Amino acid sequence: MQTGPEVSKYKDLYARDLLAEMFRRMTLVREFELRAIEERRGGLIPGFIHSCVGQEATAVGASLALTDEDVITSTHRGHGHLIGKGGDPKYMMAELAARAPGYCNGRGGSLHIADFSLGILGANGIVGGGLPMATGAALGFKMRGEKRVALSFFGDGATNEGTFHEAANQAGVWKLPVIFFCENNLYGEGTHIQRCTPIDDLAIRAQSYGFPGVIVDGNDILAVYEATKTAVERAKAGEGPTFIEAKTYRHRGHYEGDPQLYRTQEEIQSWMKKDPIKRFSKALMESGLFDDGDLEELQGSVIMQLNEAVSFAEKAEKPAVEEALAGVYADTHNGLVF
Amino acid sequence: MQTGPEVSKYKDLYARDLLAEMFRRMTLVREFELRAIEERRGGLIPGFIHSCVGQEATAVGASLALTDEDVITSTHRGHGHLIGKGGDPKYMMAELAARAPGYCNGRGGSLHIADFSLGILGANGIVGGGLPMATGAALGFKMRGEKRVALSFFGDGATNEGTFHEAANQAGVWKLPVIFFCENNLYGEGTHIQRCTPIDDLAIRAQSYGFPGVIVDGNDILAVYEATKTAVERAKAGEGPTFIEAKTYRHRGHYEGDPQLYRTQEEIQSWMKKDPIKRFSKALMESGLFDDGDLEELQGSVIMQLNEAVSFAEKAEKPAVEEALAGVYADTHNGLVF
Amino acid sequence: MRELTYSDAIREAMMEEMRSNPNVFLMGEDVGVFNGVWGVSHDMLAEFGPERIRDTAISEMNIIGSGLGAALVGMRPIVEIMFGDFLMCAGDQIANQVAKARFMSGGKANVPLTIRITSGAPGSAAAQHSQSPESWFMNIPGLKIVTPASPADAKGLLKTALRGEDPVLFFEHKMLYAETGPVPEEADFSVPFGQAAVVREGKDVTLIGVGIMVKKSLLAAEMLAKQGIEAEVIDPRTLVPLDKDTLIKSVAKTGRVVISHEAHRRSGPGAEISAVLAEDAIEYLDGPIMRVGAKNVPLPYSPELENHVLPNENDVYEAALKLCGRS
Amino acid sequence: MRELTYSDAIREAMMEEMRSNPNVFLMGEDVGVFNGVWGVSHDMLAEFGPERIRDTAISEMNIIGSGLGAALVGMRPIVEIMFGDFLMCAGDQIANQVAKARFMSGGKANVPLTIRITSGAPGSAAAQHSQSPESWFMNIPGLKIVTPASPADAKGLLKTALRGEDPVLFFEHKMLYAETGPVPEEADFSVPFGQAAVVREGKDVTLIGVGIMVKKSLLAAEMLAKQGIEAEVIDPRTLVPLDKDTLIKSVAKTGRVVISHEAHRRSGPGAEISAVLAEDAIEYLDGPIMRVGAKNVPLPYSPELENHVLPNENDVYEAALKLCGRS
Ligand SMILES: Cc1ncc(C[n+]2csc(CCOP(=O)(O)OP(=O)(O)O)c2C)c(N)n1
Ligand SMILES: Cc1ncc(C[n+]2csc(CCOP(=O)(O)OP(=O)(O)O)c2C)c(N)n1
Ligand SMILES: [Mg+2]
Ligand SMILES: [Mg+2]
Repeated sequence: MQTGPEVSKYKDLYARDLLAEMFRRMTLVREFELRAIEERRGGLIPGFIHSCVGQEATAVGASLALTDEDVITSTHRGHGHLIGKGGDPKYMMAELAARAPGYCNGRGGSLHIADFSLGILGANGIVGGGLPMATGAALGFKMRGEKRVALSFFGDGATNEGTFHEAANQAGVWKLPVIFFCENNLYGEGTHIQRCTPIDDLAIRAQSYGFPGVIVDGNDILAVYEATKTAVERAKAGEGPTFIEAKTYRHRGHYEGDPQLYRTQEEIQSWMKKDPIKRFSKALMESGLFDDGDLEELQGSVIMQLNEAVSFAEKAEKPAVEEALAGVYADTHNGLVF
Repeated sequence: MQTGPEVSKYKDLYARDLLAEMFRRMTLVREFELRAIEERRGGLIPGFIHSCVGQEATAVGASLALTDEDVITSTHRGHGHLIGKGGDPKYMMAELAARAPGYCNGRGGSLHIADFSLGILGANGIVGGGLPMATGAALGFKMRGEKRVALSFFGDGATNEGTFHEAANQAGVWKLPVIFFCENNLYGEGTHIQRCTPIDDLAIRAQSYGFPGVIVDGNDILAVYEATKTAVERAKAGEGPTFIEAKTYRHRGHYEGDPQLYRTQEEIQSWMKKDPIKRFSKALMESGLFDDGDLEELQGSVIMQLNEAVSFAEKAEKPAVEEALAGVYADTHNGLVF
Repeated sequence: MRELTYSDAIREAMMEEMRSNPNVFLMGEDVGVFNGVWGVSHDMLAEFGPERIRDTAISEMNIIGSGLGAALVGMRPIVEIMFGDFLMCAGDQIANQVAKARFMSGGKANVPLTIRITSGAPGSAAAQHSQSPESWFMNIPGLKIVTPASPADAKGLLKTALRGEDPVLFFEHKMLYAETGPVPEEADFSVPFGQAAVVREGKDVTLIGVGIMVKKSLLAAEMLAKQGIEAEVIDPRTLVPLDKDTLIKSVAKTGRVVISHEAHRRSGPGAEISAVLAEDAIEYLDGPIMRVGAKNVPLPYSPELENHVLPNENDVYEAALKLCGRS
Repeated sequence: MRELTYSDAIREAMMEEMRSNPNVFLMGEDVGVFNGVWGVSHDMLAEFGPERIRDTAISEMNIIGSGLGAALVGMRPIVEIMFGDFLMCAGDQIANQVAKARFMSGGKANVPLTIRITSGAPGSAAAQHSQSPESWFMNIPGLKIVTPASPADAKGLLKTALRGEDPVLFFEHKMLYAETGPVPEEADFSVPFGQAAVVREGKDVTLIGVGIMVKKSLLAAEMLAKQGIEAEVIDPRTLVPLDKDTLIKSVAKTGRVVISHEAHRRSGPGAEISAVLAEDAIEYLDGPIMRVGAKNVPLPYSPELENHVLPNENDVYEAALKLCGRS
């Protein structure tokens, strides 16, 4: 399992801004989730929430290794990916609140947020559904000779869907600039990976497709970042895909309301101790680059941003009912398609 | 790549009858194909033929390692599997000729022949379509505590279908008594394996599913037989699936009429030299167990059997037109389902 | 009669069959430890153990396809697809393997496979978790398609499915799971396929409802009654086989018909029902055959938009009113 | 006008668009080296090379899904599904990803993806290689569904598909590939979606044919003419969008209608067309809305059984004769 560089090396390896941004985005993801859960209880948000609390390092570490030109496909547990890739919490919160200025005009909700201008091709309600899409985007980049990559996020559970296999195989054949980023959080809904997957490390599946599979500590943002960077370089050099398995854990239920009959409090607690944000802040402080105050300030800015996001969402208009019919097609042939 | 035992060991290892039966069935498969092709040209057979000429050792070697209680799922290139598993050429020929006493009463044709009494769960027109079926049959055996295995035949091309992945994974998790038998004949229709699969040996795919993958010389019937026997024992001992990759070649086009633009005469010729039947007869004779006359006699009996099969098919009645509606359901609820 | 929820009625049917026949088992995503995402199979794992209540990998093709394989060797699997929306993940296994196995083999394959599927919009679940896929496979011969609308029918129809020898797509509407109703206790209680239920008699207009729209058609009937219009409400119960006779008889009496379902209007189950009536009952009709269904738009997340897209009792009421020349 | 086969008309449309727009490319199983199993893309590899004529692995989900991904980043993919029967191998990608991408994203996703699919029974190809899947996805909003019946329409409709921004299921009937007919040569020739063609005028009965049944309806019309019955033959050309007006106008004139398609009768495209007419044109009808389609049985291998199951011009003729009170 790959881990990030020693604390002492931070200074030499990373610009302070990048480290700050890593911390800020992880915190933003965490606080976004907690706030969304609160607002769901409060009634602002009508739909499901699959929170990624505990998995901030994978979402942010992988996304920050990409440029604005690169694209991602995301999942049902996508808020972290979207924020990682630069998504604006304001439009996300408005979308969760089903408001007109939300990312999808209130039509998609949490499961379907997309922002093509940021290279976010979409969250997805279908497990494994976004994998072929990422392969296709990478194909487009390759055909046009653009130095861009597509990164597909998906879970351990998704690696058992046929789409994973078909997408990985074709990407391997065509050496497409795509990164298969698996967030292995040990569970697919209530099913532990050992009850549905007969191997210990998913990364070995890459061997079936002729490209490297690497394992990283998914709670170590620098390890995630480094592994993704390497994969991006490989992809942009025309060497093809990489499979990254990031071992992590979700602190909360599969969705809000999940009684979690399938795991123990001990297990949860043991992973809470490996909290990626606490771990990173500790390391940042040990490095001497940041002190308590610096991190508190970043945290404060995040809370402010979320307060604004929530009040934006609250005040935003609901979509007009007549609009429900809009946006199904580019061209409705004078309404004939309805 | 595993190969069969040395010629000199035949005597000790195998009953003469078994060797004779191997030769007889391979010859029956070969002659069945050639005869079917002829009868198709002659107009007796209305549908497509995907012949398995050149692949007799895989079909027969694997099937003979099974008992009558074991089951197989087959493919579009299934005649060899069916004959291997004990299918009667008479009913097969009648089916190809679309006659009432054919295996499927003329409803299925080459792509859909099944005989549940022999454990033949069916040929299949869908590439990769039979893999989950085999997994399910194995599940049934396991649940009932029966010492039976399911063997699924499929091609190299089929390993790129999602069904392969999903079936293999679940079979691995549940340690099902199933054998994934891949006939790697280098091509899926007109596409060479190197143009659609980024690895040299498909057997390594088994690693993704936690069970062994073995490679055998698919033109060596004893190697195929041995590998399958081992897999059967493993399965019956409750140790789970085995993936067998048998490297072989089809001598003729993907289907009859295929102009074969995708490969060279040289390549075909080089494989013709490795003809599994010629190779086996040579070895049989070298072993001293069989002489020319023995093999000719077996060959003769095969030809007779096929003559009978063809004349049975020719004379057989066509299915009555009213029957077309029968057999869709067990229970038609007084015809309401139509 | 004792009352059960729709959900528990389904569970009871499964448990009874599992108790009486060791070859019956349940398999699907999170049906065991998790109790089923909709809770339908709660605590079944405790009684039957992990051999017979099988949590699978997230692999819909294999779930359906191995259900078929098990059926072919004599088991009687119940497999669950957690959301009907995911049905097409296994589309080919259903359409080309399960549906056709018997016919292609010359009638020899037995396929006692019941595929339990949730359908319908549970509210703000958006476009990939809200669909009503009842008609997606109606064009494929070889399947039976069942849409229970009450707890009693849920139990009785499932019993028929589990005792039969043919593959059944059994659609359970998510918003009916909590509905209660009387369910007969007799062990041999079952509801035959191909028998529509006349759930309310009337002479002025026929309201044919599929699944949850039976309930909404009943509500519409009450509203119509206040306008002096006596609506007959009919639940086909099974779309394949379809009990044409009962439908035609009703239309012959009323001369007016509104067909409703939660599936999208275009090519939903109502298209077929309408076509059947237009073919066999047109002479009795005093007006157009009206269809009420979700608008032809993916289900939106926003509750307001979703409400606008989904059909409800008002839509049925208004269509009927119009038919009766009252709007 | 020069004549082309249906197959070459399709090829010409692809080649013209590929020449004029570098983002258009073709991808599918054996479309390149093999020339396409139906020969439609013959020698396109030579002109465009393997980057733009892409032989894929046998992976239908990835073919469709990566077509979508490529479209989302600005390409204009044409993907081929060799046999329509295999469409449901990629069912979920079509129904849940391709169809809904635009709507779910609030209208932002552009999905210029054309899915070319062969349909129909080529003769003794049996149950998994003979289906007509035109209606399988009609219930899914977000797709356009096109069924060309002539070489000119094949070219013109494909051009519209390739120049549009929405996903299209483009159904090519295998038994039409060799048909020849005049095809305009102008570079900008195209046929709009949502405009049915009146391929023969008549006043006594309307024959609506889908795909190959247009040809068979024309044959039926000739047979009817000999009986003094003037049939109007209409080809909807696109099932989604459906040109209701032209259909209704014709029915208003003739008062009689026979809808035919090669798909199975139950829930085939005719169910929707019939339901539309029963809703909007019932007042004009002098008799039942007749549907002609394949019997509700998987396609059999035996030529005799297959003939019995498939619909033909006689079935249309007889239905029309009956409608006209002549049988
Ligand atoms: C095709 C499909 N099958 C099943 C589901 C239901 N489902 C939603 S999330 C989930 C678990 C996914 O597990 P994993 O891929 O590990 O992601 P995680 O939830 O752990 O992030 C399941 C089964 C679905 N949405 N789509
Ligand atoms: C799902 C599906 N996709 C495509 C096809 C068309 N097809 C029939 S056989 C074949 C090639 C299969 O290759 P392989 O699995 O290697 O078997 P082989 O023909 O070499 O025995 C293809 C693509 C099909 N029948 N089913
Ligand atoms: Mg997981
Ligand atoms: Mg092959």
